[in-house]
Parts: sequence; structure tokens; C-alpha cells
Amino acid sequence: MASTIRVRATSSGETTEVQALIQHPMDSGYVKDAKGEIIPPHFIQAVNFEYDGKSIFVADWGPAVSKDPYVKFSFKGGKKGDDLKITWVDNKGATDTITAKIL
Amino acid sequence: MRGNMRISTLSLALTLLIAGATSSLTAGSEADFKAAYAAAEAANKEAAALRNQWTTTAAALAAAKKAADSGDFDQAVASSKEAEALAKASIFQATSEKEAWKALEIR
Amino acid sequence: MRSAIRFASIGFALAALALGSAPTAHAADTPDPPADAKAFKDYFTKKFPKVKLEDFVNGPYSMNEDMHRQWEEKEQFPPYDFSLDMGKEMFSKPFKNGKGYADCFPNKGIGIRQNYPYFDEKEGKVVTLELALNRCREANGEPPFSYVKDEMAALTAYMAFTSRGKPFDIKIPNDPRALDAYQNGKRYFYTRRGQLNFSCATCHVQSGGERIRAEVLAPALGILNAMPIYRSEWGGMGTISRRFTTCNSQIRGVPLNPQDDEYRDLEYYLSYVSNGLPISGPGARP
Amino acid sequence: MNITHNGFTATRRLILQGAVTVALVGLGNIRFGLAPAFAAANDKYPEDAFKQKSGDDAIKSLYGKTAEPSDKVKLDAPEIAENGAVVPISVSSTLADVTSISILVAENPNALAASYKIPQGTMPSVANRLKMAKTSNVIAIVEAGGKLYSATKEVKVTVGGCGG
Repeated sequence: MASTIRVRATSSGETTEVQALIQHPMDSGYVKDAKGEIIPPHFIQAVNFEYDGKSIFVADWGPAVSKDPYVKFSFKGGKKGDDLKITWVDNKGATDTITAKIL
Repeated sequence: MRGNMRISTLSLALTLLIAGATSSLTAGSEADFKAAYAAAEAANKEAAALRNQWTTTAAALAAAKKAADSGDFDQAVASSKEAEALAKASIFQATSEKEAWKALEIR
Repeated sequence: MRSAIRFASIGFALAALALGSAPTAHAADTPDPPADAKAFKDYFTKKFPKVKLEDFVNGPYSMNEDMHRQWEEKEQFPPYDFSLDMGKEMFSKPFKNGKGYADCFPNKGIGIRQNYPYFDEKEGKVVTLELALNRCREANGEPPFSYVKDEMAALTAYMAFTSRGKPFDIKIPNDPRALDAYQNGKRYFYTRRGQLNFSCATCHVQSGGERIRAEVLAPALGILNAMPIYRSEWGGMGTISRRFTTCNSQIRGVPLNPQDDEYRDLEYYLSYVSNGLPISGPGARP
Repeated sequence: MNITHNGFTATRRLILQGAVTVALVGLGNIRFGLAPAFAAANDKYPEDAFKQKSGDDAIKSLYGKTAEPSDKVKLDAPEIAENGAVVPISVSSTLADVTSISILVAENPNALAASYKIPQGTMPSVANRLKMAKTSNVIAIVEAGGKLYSATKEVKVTVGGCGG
């Protein structure tokens, strides 16, 4: 199955801009479904971005992050063709990871 | 209880209002409910034929049935009358719009 | 007490009907689609002189600067990305009998969305893209998809994507039944329905660009060009069928079944009057 | 905020009632399990901060100090959110050695929405999409050189569309 993480990392020489879109329901636990029952909380808690073995960015998320969450940041360094590792874990312990190439 | 369609719109609206208000005061029995419910359903079917039902008509019919099932026939009759009024209004809307839509058309 | 209020609102609705429905005299004009299309475009370009013709396809985002910024922010990595990829994958996966969607459509289904819906002279009715996709599936022994669920949205998203930028090119053949279908769609568009007594035109013609609570209403011109759409409101994709049925229930009218004749004709009319505007689907909407 | 899938049966009233009842009941049983392998990679997920109701408590729990407003913190958020479910918000700062950025939505059931750790060499700016229960102040917190700076902006949110 295709990964749940879509990444676009583009290097402009000295800095690299990273955009990630992750497929996840991000249920907050405050919404009812059609039958009126509460949909239990199910959301990504942490996303870790690693480059060259070092953690370059960590996102700690609560239930208020939108469905199919998106995040954008940039960091100094990063050359075309290098690897960027992204891992997320949610409050049920589910996890997914991807290694993307910097464009 | 057959509605008379040829009287003008405003008086139709007024009669419905008065009919609705007075009838809900009288004590309703199961027979009254059945008659009122049947009339409402018939009107709603006619609206369906005109492809123009309202969701609130269905809601009122459901409320009527629920009230009847719990034995509250006063409420059941009132909801049935309400459903019939809504169905009749949706029928009126469909018939009057047959020509009225042209007024809005971009020319 | 509650039913008394209900009665008051019915009485009021009826009275409003009476006032609103004084039919002004109209010559029994035979439908003239090219003139309609021109009048349609003139109405909106005059009402919104600052909006370029092709920008009407961005609906509410062309109506309001604050909304436009939010849209550009979303378009950097749009939420419909997943559906688009799923649609591309599904489109290329062959059916059990080895055939595929490409065999059902001209040009293998690529870059043709702008020609749909079209009037099928054999059947004598309008055929929409969603209907053609399901007919293709059934012709190849596959179960049809729901018209309002994600699979249909994913397929139409991919087909729309392959037509991005191509202008709508809806044809009305010289066939009285086609003219009837067009006129039937136009009538549906302008007819008031539901207890709120709105027609599509009440919101998307008379108050296009204005707010209804937090949402800015899209003008009717180019309103189908971005379909299918990922709506934040639904937290998911929506086909044209889903949009038509939810609009009906929002104004308390009982929706018809997806792909009923009225909806097919409505899509035919709405697409025809937006001829020339570019396809921008799949789109993101509030 | 988020409308259930089949259109407009869950009106705003329902959601708010849902929010109130569940807020009282729900907090007790939210399990914050975290895969152990991942936890070691960085300091702990600020579980407690995300449970706090008010912004101040969340900030205190997260950083242990209070923030002062600063015009060096730029908070970019819409005037009127097109939809409470997807509100694009971005924060950037010209302050030197920024180590963390957090974003709070005061009126949400739990104020803290997201918190980002910015190691050395990563630029002090982040963009994301958040959910907002209703019109509220959005507060951006930037930790730089051990001190906290903040910026606040009100974002209007209402349930869109025609309603039930």
C-alpha cells in the first residue's frame, strides 16, 4: 500500500524546504458519527524528521491538528539526492515511516 | 377533509393556520390519528409525484408515528396535520414554480 | 408551542410564495442556448468586473482576498492529493476481464473530461462522466461504485486532472430532445424548492460572492469546473452527485437519486453555460 | 468544527453539546500510549501540556515560564477561517537561536494545538493546518535563548453553509 506520507523536499543551495502531507483521520474525540456515538480520539502525536542521522525537526501534535495533516519548515544544509527520513506515531501506537530524496 | 385548491394563496395559508391551531386543541383518538396520518401521507405522495417533497414533511410524519406508537394521539394528530400542511405547501410550491422560475432567469 | 411556530413558518412560506411568484409576462420563447450562455457570462462579468473570466472556476476563492490566501496555502499541498493518486492507480488497474477504463473512453480517457456531459442521441438522454464510468464498470462485469463515495470521486478526480486547463466544450446537437434536456436543466436551476424555498439561482446567481455564515457563495459561472472537490466541511472528496444531493437537503428539499434525469440535465445546462472556461478539477473548497 | 459525513444532521448545537459532555467524561480515559522505540529518539511527548484546558497552564506545563508579547514573532492566520476544520496558520520569527515554536487555540477544548522542536540549524518558521472549535484567539509562542515570546491574533470561525 502506498505510504501514508507525501513529502516534497526541495533544496535551494544553502537551505532545504520540507513539506509533508500525511494521510490520517486525526479524530479529536469530540465528534459524533452518524449514529450519534463519539468517535474515539485517534491522532498523530509526534512526527520526527531526520537528515544525516540527526533529528532536524520534531512535531508534537494534539487532537486539534487537521485531518490529513500538513506541515512545512526549512533547514540549513541538505543537498539534492540526500535522504530525509520521516516517521510518525499516533496515540494508538500505529506508526509509518518513509525515506524521501531531496530534490 | 379534501383541501380546496382553487382558493387564492393567501386565504389558503390562513385557513391552514386556523385549521392547524383549532384541531390540535380537540382530544384526538386513534381513529382521528389514522385519518389525519392517511391524509398527510396522500398529500406527501402527490408531492413525490411532482418530484418536490420537503424533508420536514417526512420529519413531521415520523413524529406523528412516534407519538401514536407511544399512545399520545393528541400529539400524533397535531403532527399529522402539520405534515399535511407541509406536504400541501410543497405541492403548491411545485405548481406555482412551473411558471414562476422564469422571473429569476438571467436574460 | 413548537408546532405553532412551525405553522407560522409554513404560513409565512406560503405568503412569500404568493408574492414571489407573480409571473411576469414571458413570450413562450424557444430555448436559445448560445444566447443564454452569453447572457450568463455577461451577468457575472458585469457583477464582478475585477474577476477575470477564467478565474470564476475558483468559485469562492475568486470572490474574497482572505479566502484566496487560504486557498493558495492549501494548494501548495492540496488535501485531494491522496484521492488523485488513488484515482490514477484505480484508472490503470485492469478489470477482472482484462479490459480497463481506457477501453471505454475516447483517447483512453485522458484529457476528455471537458466534453462531459454529452447528449447521447441513441439513448436520447444526457450522459455524465460519473454515469459513463459506472456503465463502463457494469459493461465489464464489475459492480458499479456509489456516486457519492470516494472511489467515484477518485476516478473523476484523475480524469479531471488530465483535462486541467482545457476549456469546457459541451455540445448541444441539433436534436429537439437535446434542447429539451438543456431546458429541463435550466428549469431545475431556477426552480425554488425545499421549505427554505430557495432555487440554485437564489444562492449562486442573486447572492454569488456574498457570505452565508462563514462561507462565501460561489457564482454559478464555472461552478462545476473544479469538480470533484475536497471539501473541508466534509473532510473528504465530493462528486457532482454528492454536491447536488447535499444542496437539496440543506434547503430541506428531499434529494432525488444521484444521476436522475433532473440532475443529469442540470449538469448539462450548468456545464454548457460555462463553455470556454478551463477545467480546474480536482479542487479544494471550504 | 468538523461535520459528520452525512451532511448536516450534526448541527453546531450537537457538536457543542458533544464537546461539553465528552470533555468531562473523555479526558479520563484518553490513553497516551507511545511506541517505546520512538520515545527514546527525543525528549518525552508533552502529554500533560496537551491535556491542559487553558493556554496559560499549557504554556507553564510545556516551558515552565510565561511569555511576553513581541513583534519579532510573526503569526499569519486568516481573518475569517474558511472552515474551522482546516485553518492554515504559520508562525515565523526573526529572534536569534529559536529552540521551539508552539501554537495554541484558546477556545479549543484543549488549548495547545501543536508544538515544534527546532534544533540548531533549522529555520525558525513553521506552517500547518489546525482545527478550531469556534472563534478564538490563536497564540504563537516562540522560545528563543531560553526566553518566551508570543503573538496573538483572533480568527473568526462559524459553521459554514445553510445548516440543517
